[in-house]
Amino acid sequence: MRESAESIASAALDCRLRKQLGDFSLDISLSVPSSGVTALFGQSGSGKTSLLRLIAGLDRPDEGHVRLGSRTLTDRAKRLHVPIHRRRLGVVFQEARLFPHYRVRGNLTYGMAPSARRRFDDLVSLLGIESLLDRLPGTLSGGEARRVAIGRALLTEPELLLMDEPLTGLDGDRKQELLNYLVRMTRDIDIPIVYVSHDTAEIAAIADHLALVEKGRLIAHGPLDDLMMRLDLTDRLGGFDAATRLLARLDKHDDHYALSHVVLNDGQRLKVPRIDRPLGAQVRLRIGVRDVALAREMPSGTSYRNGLRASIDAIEPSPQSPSTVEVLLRLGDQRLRARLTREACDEMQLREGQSVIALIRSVAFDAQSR
Amino acid sequence: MRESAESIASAALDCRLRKQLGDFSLDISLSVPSSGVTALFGQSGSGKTSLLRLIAGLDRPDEGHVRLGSRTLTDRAKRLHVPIHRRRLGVVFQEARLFPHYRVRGNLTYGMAPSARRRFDDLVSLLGIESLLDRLPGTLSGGEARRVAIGRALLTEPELLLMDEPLTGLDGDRKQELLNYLVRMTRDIDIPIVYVSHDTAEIAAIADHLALVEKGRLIAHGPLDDLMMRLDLTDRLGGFDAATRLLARLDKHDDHYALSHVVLNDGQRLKVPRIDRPLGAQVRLRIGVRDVALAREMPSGTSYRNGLRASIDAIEPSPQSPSTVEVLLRLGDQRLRARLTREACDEMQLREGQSVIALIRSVAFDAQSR
Amino acid sequence: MLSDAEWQAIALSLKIAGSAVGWILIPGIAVAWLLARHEFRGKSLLDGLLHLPLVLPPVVVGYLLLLSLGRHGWLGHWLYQWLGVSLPFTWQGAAVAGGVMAFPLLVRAVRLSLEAVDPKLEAAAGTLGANRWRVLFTITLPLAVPGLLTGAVLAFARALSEFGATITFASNIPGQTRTLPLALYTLIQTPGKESAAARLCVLSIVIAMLSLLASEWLARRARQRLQERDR
Amino acid sequence: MLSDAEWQAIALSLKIAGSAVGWILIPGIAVAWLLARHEFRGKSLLDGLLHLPLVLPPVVVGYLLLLSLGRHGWLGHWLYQWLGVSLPFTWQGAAVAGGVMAFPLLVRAVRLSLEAVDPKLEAAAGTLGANRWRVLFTITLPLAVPGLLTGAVLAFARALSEFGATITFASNIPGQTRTLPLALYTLIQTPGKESAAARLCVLSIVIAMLSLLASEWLARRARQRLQERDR
Amino acid sequence: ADQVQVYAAASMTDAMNAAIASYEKSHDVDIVPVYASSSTLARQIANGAPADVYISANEKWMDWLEDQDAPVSERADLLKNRLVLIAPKESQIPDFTPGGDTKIVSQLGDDGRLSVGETSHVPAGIYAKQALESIGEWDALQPRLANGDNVRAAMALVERGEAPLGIVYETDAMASQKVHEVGVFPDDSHKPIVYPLAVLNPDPSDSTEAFRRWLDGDDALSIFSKFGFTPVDAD
Ligand SMILES: Nc1ncnc2c1ncn2[C@@H]1O[C@H](COP(=O)(O)OP(=O)(O)OP(=O)(O)O)[C@@H](O)[C@H]1O
Ligand SMILES: Nc1ncnc2c1ncn2[C@@H]1O[C@H](COP(=O)(O)OP(=O)(O)OP(=O)(O)O)[C@@H](O)[C@H]1O
Ligand SMILES: [Mg+2]
Ligand SMILES: [Mg+2]
Repeated sequence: MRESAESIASAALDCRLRKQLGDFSLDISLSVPSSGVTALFGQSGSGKTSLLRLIAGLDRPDEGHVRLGSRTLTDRAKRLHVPIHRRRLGVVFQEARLFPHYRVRGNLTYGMAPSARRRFDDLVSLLGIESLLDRLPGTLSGGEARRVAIGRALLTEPELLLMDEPLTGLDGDRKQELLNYLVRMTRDIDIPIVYVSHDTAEIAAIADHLALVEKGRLIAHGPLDDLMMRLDLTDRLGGFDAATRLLARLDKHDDHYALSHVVLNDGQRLKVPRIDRPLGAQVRLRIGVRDVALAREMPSGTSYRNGLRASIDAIEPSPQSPSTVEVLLRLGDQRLRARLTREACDEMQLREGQSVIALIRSVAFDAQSR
Repeated sequence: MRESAESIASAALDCRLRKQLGDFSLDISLSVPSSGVTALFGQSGSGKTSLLRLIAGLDRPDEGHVRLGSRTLTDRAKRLHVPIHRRRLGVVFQEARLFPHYRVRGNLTYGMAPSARRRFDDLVSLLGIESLLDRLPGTLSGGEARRVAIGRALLTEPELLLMDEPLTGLDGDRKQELLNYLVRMTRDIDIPIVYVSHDTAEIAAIADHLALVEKGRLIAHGPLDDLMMRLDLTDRLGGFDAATRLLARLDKHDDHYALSHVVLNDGQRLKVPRIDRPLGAQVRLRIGVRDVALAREMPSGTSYRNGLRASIDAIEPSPQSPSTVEVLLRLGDQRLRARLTREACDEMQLREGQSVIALIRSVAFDAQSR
Repeated sequence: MLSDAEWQAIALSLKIAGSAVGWILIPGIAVAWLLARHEFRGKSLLDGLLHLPLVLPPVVVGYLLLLSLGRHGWLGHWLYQWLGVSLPFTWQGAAVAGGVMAFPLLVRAVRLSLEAVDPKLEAAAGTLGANRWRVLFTITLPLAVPGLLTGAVLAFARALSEFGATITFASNIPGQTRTLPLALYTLIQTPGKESAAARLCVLSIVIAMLSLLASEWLARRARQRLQERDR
Repeated sequence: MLSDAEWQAIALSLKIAGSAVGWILIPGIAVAWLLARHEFRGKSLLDGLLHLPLVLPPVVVGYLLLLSLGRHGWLGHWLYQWLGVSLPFTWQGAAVAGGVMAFPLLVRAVRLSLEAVDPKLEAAAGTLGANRWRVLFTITLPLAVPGLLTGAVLAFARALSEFGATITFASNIPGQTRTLPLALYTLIQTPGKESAAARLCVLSIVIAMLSLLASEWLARRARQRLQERDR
Repeated sequence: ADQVQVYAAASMTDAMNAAIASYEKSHDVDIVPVYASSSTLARQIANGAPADVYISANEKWMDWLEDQDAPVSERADLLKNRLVLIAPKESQIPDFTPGGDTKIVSQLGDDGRLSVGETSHVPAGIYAKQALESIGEWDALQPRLANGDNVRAAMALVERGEAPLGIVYETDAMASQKVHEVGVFPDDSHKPIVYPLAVLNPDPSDSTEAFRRWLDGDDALSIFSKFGFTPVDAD
């Protein structure tokens, strides 16, 4: 099984790229580990698509290089530019870009690797496009077209997947299933994915790494969990929905209540909605900063199932909202973030170093945990 | 000021439409009140876009009619079909559809009503496209193009706005601003909006009414708050992120802590992050079902600022997840939904009719409240 | 460098080819639009009729023109009686002949481009309140510029080189209807005038090249404006 | 109903026009693709050269063909010496003449359509591992079908009506190179043969109409496949 | 100055231009020559072309014009021409007189063609057919003909060496540097090659009358002779 963020393999994709596009200048160096999902996150117009295009070879940089594993794909200095079709990349464009003259099946098989043939049926049913196979793209709905585009890219068995907001326009369930599929895929086939999204929930669900882009520059880059703890980035990381993740081990299944018990590495336990993984499996739990309440001691007679003893590492005003503070908690060697109103913080007289109970409702855990 | 869902004005848009598209058949009757946002929600391929197209006059129905106020736009029986350009509708398509040969400014002014001219600058800066005005659409980023498309439709001063997933591909902040703008606009100009979205948060933030579409049929339709209380729809309404809304009156601003105090109509009080509205204003607070914890009595020494006394109307198993139950609460004449684990519910021995405290964290309130 | 007669032939050719393109431009675009965007009865027939000048030998077309537009022709008779216009044997007649021969080329190219214009954009313009004329003039035609240019340059070249129909309908009258190709013909008919013929030949080529370059330049500009990010 | 000579002329015309389109189709598409999708030195020159047959009077083109492809021409000499091929006075020669005259029309139409193919789709095909040839044959050309059809039908019509270059280069030999237009021309030059000429005229028109209808039908089918939701 | 429009057969282009240049030097008049094939000119005149004078390359089209009730007046035969057999300049074919012992077909080689004007309507072709018939070579040569659109086209094939032999007017043969005359067809092997002239303006101007008269005169005829024409009344 694949290990978590800690065990970052050597960089699979390594690029340093400079390009001037009109008034916009892109200047980014990025290394992406050889497996797992790297999310590109940034405002509209910050240069995410431009970066993907340079990596894919759809544009030539003014300067810089792109390397994938041991292959050099682009090197301006050496005047090297491997043509797109020999880069073995899968690209999901921001728009669907289906071939209008091929049926859906033809679109899917256009670049299909022979080895992917056995996955075809599964993928098609996962995407929910079985009944569309003989349709021409002109009549597909927006979301249907997107799904075909995703399937088309996945079936090429690429060495790197570049996905530009692939799941926009899909409904919640389908999105969830596809996210799970992608995660499973990165785990099974071990290819890196560079994933552009504006949706922090989506990113939290899928990404191991995060690259934060602003105005054509990389302003932060690293394991998602680390960046999620950085208050200075709260604003940029979607503020309201910020979340942190805890690593835990599956300890017990409670079939009666359909819950699973997990153990953090400091020994504390949590109850979460049932996770269908074998006992002993490592899981990552996404916990929204808003979903963590603090108490001096475990209250009784409430619906709270989970209280974690933690110590306060830091208390900082939210850069985003004058009414709240962000509290950084430490549980063993893991960290957790909570958001309180300033008033509550004052009334509870919270101080750095204090020990508190972090209250987390069982229902607050996304099923997205893995 | 506009009243809430209760005071539905006479139907502004009234349509009954039947259309066969290949194997897909659409058969929907829909009435949309004369102001406020009606969200169209449904899986990918359920027929949302097809419905909008029929309303806009881009397709002709096999049968049925479309009426807008006193104007009949389509009537199959009378062989009436007002051409698109005379319908006075604003349409934001699922794709941007900018005119590639006009600059951004030209796209924006193409259909601009003279009366909208004074709004031009404001809208442009709200959309963050000031610096793009002289660019040709070919070079815009995905999100930039979307924003121009939204601006273009808004500037026509239509009598009905049809928006097909307008905010996909936009980052959180921008999305938020635009949502606020749309809400303000419906309040100020009183035009109805039909709004397609897959994002429940977006819908909760903007919609007054909800129309649930499935396989070409309308399976539920009504004020958003009512539908949000219906457990049978939980699954379809995005499950995990379901939310209900409370109506309250702004009572006090706490400048020190940047909080606002609001009063529910049963007299109970809540503290929420500051809302920039005059005292006495009606506000609607969106509360995620996951954000409501229950307690027998108000716990002390916690970060909870808000405890509302409520009585349990009903407890039902979640259709969606075996580990949780949904608890319907009553506060005066309002209703609130909470989600608990089944285990917590059993341990607390909750019963219908019981009185409990609903714990709601101040930080859980979306700034989207109005 | 050039003789008076040559200059005259050049000026005349330009005038005639220019007028030819001029008078067919609007009807050509209109017909192309009709064919590209509408279904109606007799569409195939209209389409077929349009192509006649392309299919028939030019001399036959010229003869048919003479029969219909000549002073004794049914249409020419009418034109002469009511408007005092007589086309045969005049430069206007040559322009008519050139235009008729060039018409199918213009229509075809414009139609091809019109059909390539994305109807989604036209629909979008409709939702913005543009009626079909505004859509035509602000969306469809501007986006069909490459086809308009191609059509115009093909038509101009065809009119410039028009010979058979012109000599039959408008005759070969110096200063009136003796265009470059007719002058060239006259020379070529005469043994021993090869070098003079070659001069005219080169002249024709130069003029055509210039008009071609101009159209390419315009087309390139038009295309560059529409450039998207994938080239 | 039709005389033997007429049948012969029809069959010959079809054979010659068909061959003419046949031999220029591939080069025409290749050149159109070069012009539409590549930048290279001498592009304008190539573009200009291509248009010569359109710009020059056909008789001149025929004469130039004679100079180059005749048995004593620089190319014709070589052809004859090495391949034993002699083009003048043969139907093959007529097909060459027809093809040369039709070439610019084919190229122009195809190019116009190729330029309208969305390069984004080509890029997408590239990311799916298709090399430029696969892209060309699976994406670009299929999407340019309307232009290919238009180009082919224009070329066919032009070759079918070709007269000046054919008679100059391939002469007017019954059963060999006397195509419909040549036969028609012969009749029209003879006093009193107007009705026979009219018959041939109608025949030409019928053939052209049929080829046109066929191409329209094919184009319509191609377009219907691509139909999006906005018409 | 007055204008006189002269519609003349294309084969007269050179000679006519020279004649006009000479005439205009001594007369204040603008002679406008219009050249095309005789048939084209005849049709145009029948359809109201503003021709003052028409010179046809054969009698048929003049006859036809009269049949069309065109105002043909003062018709007269102006010039004569002769029919010659030509070969490329560098040709090895020896001179011979057609109709003699040497057969034309024997000089064509295995696959050579005899280049002529289209024998059904191009005047030179019609005369060539008559001549070949009268010397008894028509049947042998008919499948070996290359029919040109006009005399010039027929000659071009010979000039370029595509055809080893061709039949053209003497005037054409004289004008070209690239062919040589192999032999002249006997005058009696074909109808006389005459260029009839007529005034077509029912109300001819003085200038027209004057020019028409001049054309008949010695000055004009001497110019035409230089180009290989023979005056009709020369013999
Ligand atoms: N050819 C060009 N000329 C000028 N500006 C350009 C050009 N191409 C791109 N840009 C600008 O570069 C910026 C980055 O574009 P890019 O498409 O990479 O953004 P993005 O991060 O993908 O945004 P989005 O989330 O909206 O898709 C945009 O502001 C865009 O307008
Ligand atoms: N011409 C057609 N022929 C066959 N099926 C069609 C046609 N047009 C639309 N459909 C089908 O009708 C269904 C509804 O399409 P529609 O675009 O309205 O979906 P939607 O609700 O907007 O979905 P999305 O959220 O993915 O945009 C889709 O399944 C689509 O494939
Ligand atoms: Mg982008
Ligand atoms: Mg849709």
